[in-house]
Amino acid sequence: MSRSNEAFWWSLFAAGGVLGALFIPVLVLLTGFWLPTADPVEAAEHYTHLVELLGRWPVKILLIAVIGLSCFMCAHRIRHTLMDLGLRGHARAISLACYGAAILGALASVLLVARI
Amino acid sequence: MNPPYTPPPAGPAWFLQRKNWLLFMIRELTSAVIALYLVFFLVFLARFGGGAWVFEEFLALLTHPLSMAGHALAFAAAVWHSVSWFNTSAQVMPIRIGTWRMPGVATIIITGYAPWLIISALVFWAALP
Amino acid sequence: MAETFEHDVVVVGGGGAGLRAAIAVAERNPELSVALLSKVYPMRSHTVTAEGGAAGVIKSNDDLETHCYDTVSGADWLADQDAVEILVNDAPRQLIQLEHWGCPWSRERDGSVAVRSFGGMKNQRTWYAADKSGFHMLHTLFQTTLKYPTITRYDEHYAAKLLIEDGRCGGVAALDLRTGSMRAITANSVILATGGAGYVFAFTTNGAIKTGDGMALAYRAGVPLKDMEFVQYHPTGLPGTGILITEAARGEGGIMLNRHGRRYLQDYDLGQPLEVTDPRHPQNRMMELGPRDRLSQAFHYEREKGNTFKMEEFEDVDAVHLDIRHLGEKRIDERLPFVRELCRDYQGIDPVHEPIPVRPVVHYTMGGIDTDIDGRTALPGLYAAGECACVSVNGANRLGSNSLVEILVFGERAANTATEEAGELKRPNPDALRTQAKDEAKRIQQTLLNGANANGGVRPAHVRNKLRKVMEAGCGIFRDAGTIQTACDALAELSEQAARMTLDDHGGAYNTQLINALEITGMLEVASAMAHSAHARTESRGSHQRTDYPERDDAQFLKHTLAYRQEAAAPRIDWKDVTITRWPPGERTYGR
Amino acid sequence: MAGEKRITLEIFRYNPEDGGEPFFQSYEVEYLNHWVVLDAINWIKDEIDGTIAHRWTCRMGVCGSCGMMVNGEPKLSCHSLLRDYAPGPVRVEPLQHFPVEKDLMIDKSGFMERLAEVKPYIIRDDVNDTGNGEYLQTPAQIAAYHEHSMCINCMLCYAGCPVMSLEPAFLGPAALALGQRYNLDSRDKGQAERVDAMSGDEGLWGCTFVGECSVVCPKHVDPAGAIQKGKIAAAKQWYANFIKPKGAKK
Repeated sequence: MSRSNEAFWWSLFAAGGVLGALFIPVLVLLTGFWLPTADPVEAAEHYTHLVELLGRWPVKILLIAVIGLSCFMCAHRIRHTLMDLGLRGHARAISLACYGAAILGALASVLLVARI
Repeated sequence: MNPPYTPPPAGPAWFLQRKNWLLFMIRELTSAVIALYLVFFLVFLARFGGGAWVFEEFLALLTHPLSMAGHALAFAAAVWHSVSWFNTSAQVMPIRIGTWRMPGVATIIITGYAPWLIISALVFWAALP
Repeated sequence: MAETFEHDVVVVGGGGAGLRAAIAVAERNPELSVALLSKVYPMRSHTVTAEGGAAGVIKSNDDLETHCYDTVSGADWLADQDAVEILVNDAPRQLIQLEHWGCPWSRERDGSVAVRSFGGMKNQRTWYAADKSGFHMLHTLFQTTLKYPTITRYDEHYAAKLLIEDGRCGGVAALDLRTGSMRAITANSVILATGGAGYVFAFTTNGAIKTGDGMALAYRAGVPLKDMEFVQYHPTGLPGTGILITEAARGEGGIMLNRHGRRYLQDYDLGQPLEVTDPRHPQNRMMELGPRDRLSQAFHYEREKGNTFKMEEFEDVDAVHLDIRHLGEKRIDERLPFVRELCRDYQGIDPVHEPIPVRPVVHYTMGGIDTDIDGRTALPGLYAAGECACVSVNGANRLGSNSLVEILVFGERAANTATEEAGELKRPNPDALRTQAKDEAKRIQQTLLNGANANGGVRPAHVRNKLRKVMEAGCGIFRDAGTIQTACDALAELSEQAARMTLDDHGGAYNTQLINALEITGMLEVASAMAHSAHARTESRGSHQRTDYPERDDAQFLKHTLAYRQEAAAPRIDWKDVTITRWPPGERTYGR
Repeated sequence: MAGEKRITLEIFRYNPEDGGEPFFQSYEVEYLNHWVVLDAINWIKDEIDGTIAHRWTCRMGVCGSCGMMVNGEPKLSCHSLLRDYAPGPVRVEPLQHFPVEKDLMIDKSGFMERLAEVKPYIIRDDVNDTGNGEYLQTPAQIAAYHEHSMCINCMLCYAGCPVMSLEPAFLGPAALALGQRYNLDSRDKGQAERVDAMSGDEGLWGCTFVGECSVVCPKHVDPAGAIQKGKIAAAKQWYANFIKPKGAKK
């Protein structure tokens, strides 16, 4: 098989892998622990601050890149893992499902971030 | 004469055969946890876009121990991903100056751990009011 | 039985010489089909272990004349000087060709090829790839053969017999190791490139495959073996394993020390030592950069004087020290990383911090199948190149780094001759060749496989081990009529035992014990040629040192020995003049 | 041979000619302190059981013949000190992921074909023109590929790579590293010719970067690193072709 489109998916995976490695741990801390446990009085303040922060285009683009590309990182790995776990016979369906989900996730991130 | 002997195929639990294969499989499976977190994060964004009230209600839900446990798992998976990703940087993109090759540990710190810490701090700093 | 495969040229041996030959045929005439046959996969060939480098004049401060003189004097004037000139003149082109094919030669800062000092050479001219020169050369050559669709490889095929019909060689009968079936690989020309026979000695740098198979094939076919008494002891092998510590260690400045820490080589007419901190150290053709025969002989004298030390862990063998500590870790890692790796893994020492214990070890057979300068043997259709051949460029003592160019120069040269003559000679009748292969299969079946020897009770390994000890004892660094005669008698006795070898394995598939047994019968032939040639040469020259005849005797022995096999008798020794062109025999001086 | 200590070797046996199933055969060996696993096998073959089939030649870790599974790990048996396995037993098996021809002999033919597939030689027009001297190549340019040129084809990496059993058509670590070694060589102009063979699903993209090949490699070739570098190069090539399709050469 020659020059498959794997190169394309892999490049999205690699980019998502880098961004995910750099950003996701701190995002988990923020969304999972820091924001929920903040003082309720401060929470309103946080919200306005975050709205302002996410209102900036560079921040929007960065966030979309992190979330969207991380979707592709996960999709790529899940696809390969499923095949490695014995589902090679369904390679096509798995690819469609994984990358399809990643495309939806990436689109959702664009829409959701854009409307903030 | 019989054909060459071919050992039986390993089966789906092949990764249990060697320690490094198991570590590899754990690394790959972190992506499933991260994927779930990404779904959560999209919900988070949707709620956030829904206005201050909606968002605060949502945050209140997140104080539930189940949420905390889920996030703890997500954090572990994300850190595992980060560590395993950065640790390969010296192999994938070695830094060379002439014939000198930067030692692996230094490469990993410079291209991986240092930016990771700085970015994490920056994100915190930016997110703080 | 005996499938037949037809080719135009068959190359036996997949080491440096064989691969170079196969490429040469494929390039010179893409119409010809080449069979490349080897008892191992080509990249396992012994060329892979060569460390130091290959000599070729490339720098402006060097010249061909000096390389010739170094080689001729190093050979103690027993080299054929026309062959030496061919070697030296063609060496640079061959090494550049190898560079073009991808060999990662070490470089100067400007990107040109770097050269280092080697023993017995007046100038720096040894091209090197750190200290894995042979490894890189072999893999470069092997990988390059993959370019040529006309080369068909027969991996893991053991050449059991030359097929000869109408007075010419027309192929080989080869055992396919995988199945044990005999195949007739026929061709108009057969090139032997099977390497040396160092494994007939007990303590050797040579791998287990260097059993002199090609020499035995030719010898049995009536082709004489030339200068077989000249066996090179490399002065620096690891005491337990015989693993080679390259001469490049001394080329880079390593020094030899005896038990008392004295640089003992100064006591053996090899010049006076310079301090290792002196920028002029090491000096070419002096002290540690003397030729291998002289250094190995110096060890022998040191041992007699009690200046060596014993190594308890290796059955109290004697050793001296090779010290490279002063080179420093950085230079050792850059120039001699393999030496460091080998010392750590197999000797348990780090040469950055400790001197390396070493002792002389059998390394190279200068002698071999008698060929002319174009690779032809006495048998039409049969050619030879590399260590299995004796062209001869190495005479009584080979200079380090000449063999890696010899395999290139004469590998190509033999191939060119074989290519030209493949078209001229009439192909022998294939049926006759197939019948011969079938007969050989039958012979092996009847003598070794079917249990006819079941009562013989001689384990092949025992014959082999005894043979190797006999050669070490009788034909070592120093010999005399007595030790050689003892060896000859023991070899005769061993030949009788070998006729009664009994195998455990009577199968076909990968019967490696059978291959070992076949190798052993060949080793006995080769060893016998060595011992009887040594017996006939009653003088001392180069690596052949007779304590009963300590002087060189040009009047009688400025001649090659030719050993002809005789059925059920000692070989007949004949003589052949040495070709002298521009360098009349003179005193062999080093350190002056 | 009088040894100092004893150890038991459990050797994998399979003979295609006797129709039987594989089994393990135990041999007790007296060994000397400096013996490696290969020494013990050779001693057994010489003195006890000549039917054992195994490959070896150099006994110094550079010919690449003697790879085996030693206690489940892919190892050069000439490089594995017996005393490190004391008190034993030592289990010796043929390299994993290969068909077994006999005892410790694996079928190498598939590997040899893979090597040829990546075109492991310098590709350029003037390769046989030696008249103008050597191609210049600075030490820094050598450093770019040198580690990947140290492969001895021992195939331990194939035994360490799980993809070899999951996807038997995979080109595998050593072959891909070799192709990449030439791609990274400043003298070579053959990257475009090699990309077809190397970047298929059975090539670079078959690798999931388990990384075990580089761990078990006795010569620090780092095939895993070579393959990832190859993926980056192949991805760049893909985008280049996407932007400038067909016939466009860089």
